[in-house]
Amino acid sequence: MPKPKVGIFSLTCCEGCQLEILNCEDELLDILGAIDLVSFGMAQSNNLDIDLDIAFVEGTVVQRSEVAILKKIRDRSKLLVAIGACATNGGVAAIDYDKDREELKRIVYGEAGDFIPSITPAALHEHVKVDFALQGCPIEKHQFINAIGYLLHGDLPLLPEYPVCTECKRKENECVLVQHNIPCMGPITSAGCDARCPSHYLGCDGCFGPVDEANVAMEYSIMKEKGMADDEISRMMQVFAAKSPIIKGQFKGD
Amino acid sequence: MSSRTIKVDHLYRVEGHGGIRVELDGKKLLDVKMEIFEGSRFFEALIRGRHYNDVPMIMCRICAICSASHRLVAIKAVEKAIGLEVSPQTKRLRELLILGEIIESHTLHLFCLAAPDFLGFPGVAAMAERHGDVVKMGLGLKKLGNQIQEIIGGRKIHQVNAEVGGFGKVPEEEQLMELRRALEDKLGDALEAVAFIESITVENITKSPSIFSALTNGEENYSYTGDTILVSTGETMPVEDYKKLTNEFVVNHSHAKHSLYKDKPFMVGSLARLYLNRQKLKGKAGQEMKRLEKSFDPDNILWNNLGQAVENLQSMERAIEIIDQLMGDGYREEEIVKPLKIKGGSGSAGTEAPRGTLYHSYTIDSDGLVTDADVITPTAINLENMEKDIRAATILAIDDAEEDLKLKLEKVARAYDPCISCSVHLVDLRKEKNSQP
Amino acid sequence: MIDFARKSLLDNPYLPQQCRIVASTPQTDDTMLFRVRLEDDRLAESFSHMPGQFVQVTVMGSGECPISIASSPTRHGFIDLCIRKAGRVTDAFHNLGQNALFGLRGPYGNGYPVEVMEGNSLLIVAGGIGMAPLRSLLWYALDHRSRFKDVILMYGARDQEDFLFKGELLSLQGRDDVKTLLVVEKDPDNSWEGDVGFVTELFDDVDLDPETTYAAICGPPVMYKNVIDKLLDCGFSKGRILMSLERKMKCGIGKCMHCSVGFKYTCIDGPIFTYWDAINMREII
Amino acid sequence: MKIVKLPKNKTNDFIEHLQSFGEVHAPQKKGKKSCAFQPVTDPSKVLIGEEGFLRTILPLKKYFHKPVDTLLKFSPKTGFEDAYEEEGNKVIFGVHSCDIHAILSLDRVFSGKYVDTYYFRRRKKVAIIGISCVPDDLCYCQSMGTSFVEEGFDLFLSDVGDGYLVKVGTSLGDDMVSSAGDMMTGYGDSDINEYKRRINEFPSLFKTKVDEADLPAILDMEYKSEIWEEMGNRCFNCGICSMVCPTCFCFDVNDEVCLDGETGERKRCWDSCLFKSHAMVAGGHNFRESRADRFKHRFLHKHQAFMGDFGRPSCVGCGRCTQDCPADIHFVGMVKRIKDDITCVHSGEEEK
Ligand SMILES: Cc1cc2nc3c(=O)[nH]c(=O)nc-3n(C[C@H](O)[C@H](O)[C@H](O)COP(=O)(O)OP(=O)(O)OC[C@H]3O[C@@H](n4cnc5c(N)ncnc54)[C@H](O)[C@@H]3O)c2cc1C
Ligand code: SF4
Ligand code: SF4
Ligand code: SF4
Repeated sequence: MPKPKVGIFSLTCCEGCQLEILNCEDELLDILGAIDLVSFGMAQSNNLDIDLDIAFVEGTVVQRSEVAILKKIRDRSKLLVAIGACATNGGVAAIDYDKDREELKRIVYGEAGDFIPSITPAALHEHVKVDFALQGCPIEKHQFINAIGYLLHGDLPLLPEYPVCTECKRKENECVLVQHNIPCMGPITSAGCDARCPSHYLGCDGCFGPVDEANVAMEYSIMKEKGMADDEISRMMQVFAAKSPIIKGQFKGD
Repeated sequence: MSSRTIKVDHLYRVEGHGGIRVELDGKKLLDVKMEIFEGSRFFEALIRGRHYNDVPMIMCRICAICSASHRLVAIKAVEKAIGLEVSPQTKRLRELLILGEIIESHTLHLFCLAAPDFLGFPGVAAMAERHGDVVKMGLGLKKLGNQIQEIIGGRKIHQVNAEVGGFGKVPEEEQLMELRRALEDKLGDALEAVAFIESITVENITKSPSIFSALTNGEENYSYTGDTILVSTGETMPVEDYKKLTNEFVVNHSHAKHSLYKDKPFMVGSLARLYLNRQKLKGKAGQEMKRLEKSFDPDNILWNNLGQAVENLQSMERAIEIIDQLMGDGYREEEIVKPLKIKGGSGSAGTEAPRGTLYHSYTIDSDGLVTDADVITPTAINLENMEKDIRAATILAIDDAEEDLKLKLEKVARAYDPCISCSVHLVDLRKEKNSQP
Repeated sequence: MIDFARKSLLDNPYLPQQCRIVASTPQTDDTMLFRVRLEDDRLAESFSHMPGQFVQVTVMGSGECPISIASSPTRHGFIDLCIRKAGRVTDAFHNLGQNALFGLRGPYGNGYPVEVMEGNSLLIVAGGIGMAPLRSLLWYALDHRSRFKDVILMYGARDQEDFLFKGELLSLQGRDDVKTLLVVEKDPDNSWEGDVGFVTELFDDVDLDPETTYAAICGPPVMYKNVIDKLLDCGFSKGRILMSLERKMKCGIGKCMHCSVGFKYTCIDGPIFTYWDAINMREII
Repeated sequence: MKIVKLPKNKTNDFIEHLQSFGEVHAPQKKGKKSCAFQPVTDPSKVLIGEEGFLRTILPLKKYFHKPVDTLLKFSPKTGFEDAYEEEGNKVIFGVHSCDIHAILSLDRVFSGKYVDTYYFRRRKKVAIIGISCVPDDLCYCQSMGTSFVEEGFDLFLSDVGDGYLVKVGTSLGDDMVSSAGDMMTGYGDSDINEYKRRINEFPSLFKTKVDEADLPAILDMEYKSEIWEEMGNRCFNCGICSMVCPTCFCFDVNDEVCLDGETGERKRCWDSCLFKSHAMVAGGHNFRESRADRFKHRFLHKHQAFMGDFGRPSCVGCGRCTQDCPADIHFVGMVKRIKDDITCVHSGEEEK
């Protein structure tokens, strides 16, 4: 069987998800051996515009030119995998997604920045069909490696469908929320990070995005019980996935 | 020969999206542009109205490769703004985290991004087929840097553990000792890495002198933190006055602002740090630098690569030293310190990120919310200097075949280890275009 | 207390045996009948099961899932599996190809209580893929024909394209020791020679003695309800109605809990339940 | 039954002595306020009894039924291989009565017609040394009939003030005390009196009491109660109650494939019946679609279904689920509401 042709692409973001791929130091050579990496702008110059079996795309769409780039990638790929919070939910770039772009631009660049193009930040699925998504800000190396294994085998990757709490408890962590009243997004955030934040006595920031069926309303009321003000809760919940419908539902009523 | 344009549409093997454009009329150089087309995320705008505790979490997402620097300098600026003092142990752990980032970032750049240029490969994958051992060695060092970031910061990228006031959980003593052993183990490789980079970067393709700037902490050791800005023209200034140095302005071909010091481009990064602080190098790194002193050529931007290799060695030695100091001073569990009462204020801080000096500055109100923010990144600072060097390289190589010339220009740009995600963000509101003092 | 010296503590019930696909016959667009044989000849020959039991089938890397044994224990040396593409494992199974190896463990589940059923008449009511486990019972009864009074088969499929074991079942219509009633729900191009309608309508064509008949049903959830109503109307006792249930399964041996319904596990207490069990346990249908 | 006495000042020596029977694990500090069974390197760090009740974050099940366990290795070339890795002997010291009952309950689940080898190969290697305890506000083992144990331990230590009366449960336990030399002493009248006094006083120490009598039938009648909807709205389906419960054992099994795309491992990990995926089958049909249904399922499994299977509820009253629930669901309060206060079940406030 010929090796699958793979491309790794980046729209606007910190490029952490690509970097996390390069962070597979021990596995990198094996990965490169298993796939035919025809495009990876961060790591090589001989990038080809040919049809792909799998495209991994990180980043948020924030300018019109990126919509076109993304559509092109979609057209030439059998499978499009969104990687990271930016690509799946908009990420930090979409924190203020509902604010006027021109105004933000003015704050940042002043009058001189008028020429800078900007559209409402969007996750990939808002512009093209996404076949699969790896969560996280950034993605986790083990999930990426597993995903490659599954894809090579011909299946879609398997990801946990439960929240961070499950991982947190499997690690036998003391619950920061229950025992220390630290606001924690663990109960409504998708697992996958091995409960990094709670393992350091910090509340989960929610970088893996809301878990399927997240009980956001309950999280809200528990945070209130723990003494947080409405605007604090609202800020806390709208960092990595402000645009996801389940979070939006709590704040924007749709 | 009439007018022509030499374009590197997409500069690969760098972090972010940018290109190079050179306009020529015969042998006359008309214009050089580093084009940056990374989208803008308006960080300085979206951080407004957020609590200062969110600042590190959000601002570190400016860039992944130097997320530790962004995170820590944001923390430091916030702490200055709210008047919070952290423990000496916290400061040491923070320095250790930065060193992890320097090691990771430098070795990634040297082995995976820059080296293929000099050995004639399109990328690290192709290079690995012929130079498997070198690539493995480089990846081993890179992993060590990541190991430090993982242990101190709780994650290789966007470290969760470093917060305003300290660390969520200080690493276990045993983890630090394990790190120490790993560092000792790899010192030999770090030395070899210097020799390897030395063997591939020699030719001076720019011959263009620069002004350099870096931070200093007034201490004896070669450091990446400090509150004083040094400039190679002899001036010094406190970090709070960073705007006098950077003077950012917007140019039309770039979503990143540019900087000029007294109307001249200047450079930050490894080469700048070595130029200004290399006498402080100790240990094996010091010996290596002495050995290399004869060939030290600050006019040759490719020396930035060799400089990174030296800094990598230095960082590993320094990391061992810090671990020893931590253990010697009675290492203990510490809680995050919190201000008793938040008084509003402004704070600016700088740090030496792998690519050069990075400045963050925040104004925080008495509710703890950010009202104003400013970030100046090394790549943005370097853009003018990069254009200057590309100009110089073009002139020297004007007779080369177009492909050779392009490769040279790419080598120059890549030697800056540009980090384009970083460079894109706000310019100061209060400054108008081209309004230099 | 557990006797830790027990030898069975060391036999790994999760370890699949290598098994080979020896033949495959397409049934519908997404369903294929596979004839498989355990690689180890000794195991292949000694493998025995009860009609209604299932095996856990593994496609390496894709996972494991329960599949009913569609062949009768009276036929030795091979196992028939009728598999519909429904997800990860079943899709992968279809992609395996002729002669491929896969993993198999079992048989599991209680199966039909054939000893109790013998001496009675047998009514088999199947819908769609539900024919798979019942095919095993059907051939068991036909191969031991003398042990049963009447044998009646009612099978309904959505349309001809969805009709399983078509040749085999049609040929049964020629036999007089089994009453074979086959229907399709839809026949748009009028090419179906038999009846068109629902299985429940077939009850008008048969005489059932509820006192001496066992009814075995398997099919989609909607079918159960209607068929059971019919049977109750006929006067069947709840204990004489046997249903084969489907639940999510991971282990097949009563440990993982995915198939639990009330205090029963579908995998070891079932998948064959009487209607009485079913109404006695909440949420079963 | 053989009974000897271990003076308290010899406890650390005895723990040290136990190391010769296997790696000793005992409750020690984990995090800032909690404790967990962990390997003992310094017996003085072992937390037992005196500081009040110490409920470990995870129960003993983690030793036999691992949070994540590799069952098989597979490769197209070599087929399937058992991936079990032999483990050394362990002595688990300081196990409370409820947790021992929980292990007995898991023993039953994992044996039966099919024996779970992974569980029992580990289980065989572990010696259990129980210890008496003083209940806290959340303990209700007394109500669940698990406040005393007659079996399931090699040794059981009961506090009698200046020492422990050590009940010897197995021949291995006998070896442990016999080889302990003069660490063990005989016991006298005052010890017997103190033992009896404590036993008699014990029931009065419980602040939380529930009456499980006839709960299965009542639960059946309350199958359509509003309480399930209410709890379903509250619950995060975060899985914590299942993870920390000493008698929850659900697991999920999945294959992981290596980078060669063909070899790999079959892994199982702790699962929870509160997850949406738990009863969902191919094609998306879910036998327990709503969170309320799933919440009810867990509760009923603990207090009703398990009765049908094993003649007793599976809940041992350890209080972990109530303590750790981030949605503040009070499971004992639930039993009470359903059992005692009929009017409360159909409408009204949650009592907590
Ligand atoms: C006792 C029994 C007998 C069965 N007999 C047959 C048969 O003869 N032919 C046939 O085509 N199908 C049969 N099924 C259904 C078959 O098991 C499912 O279609 C199959 O599990 C789907 O797995 P998948 O990996 O393809 O789908 P996915 O949706 O990817 O499922 C993933 C995993 O979930 C579990 N799972 C999902 N759906 C079911 C389900 N319906 N039942 C049990 N576990 C499930 C399995 O462990 C499966 O591997 C039977 C089910 C049971 C319980
Ligand atoms: S700390 Fe957070 S993630 Fe962990 S169990 Fe508690 S609520 Fe869940
Ligand atoms: S705990 Fe939450 S914020 Fe932290 S790494 Fe995990 S998902 Fe991200
Ligand atoms: S249900 Fe709750 S109280 Fe009962 S044994 Fe489980 S965790 Fe303990």
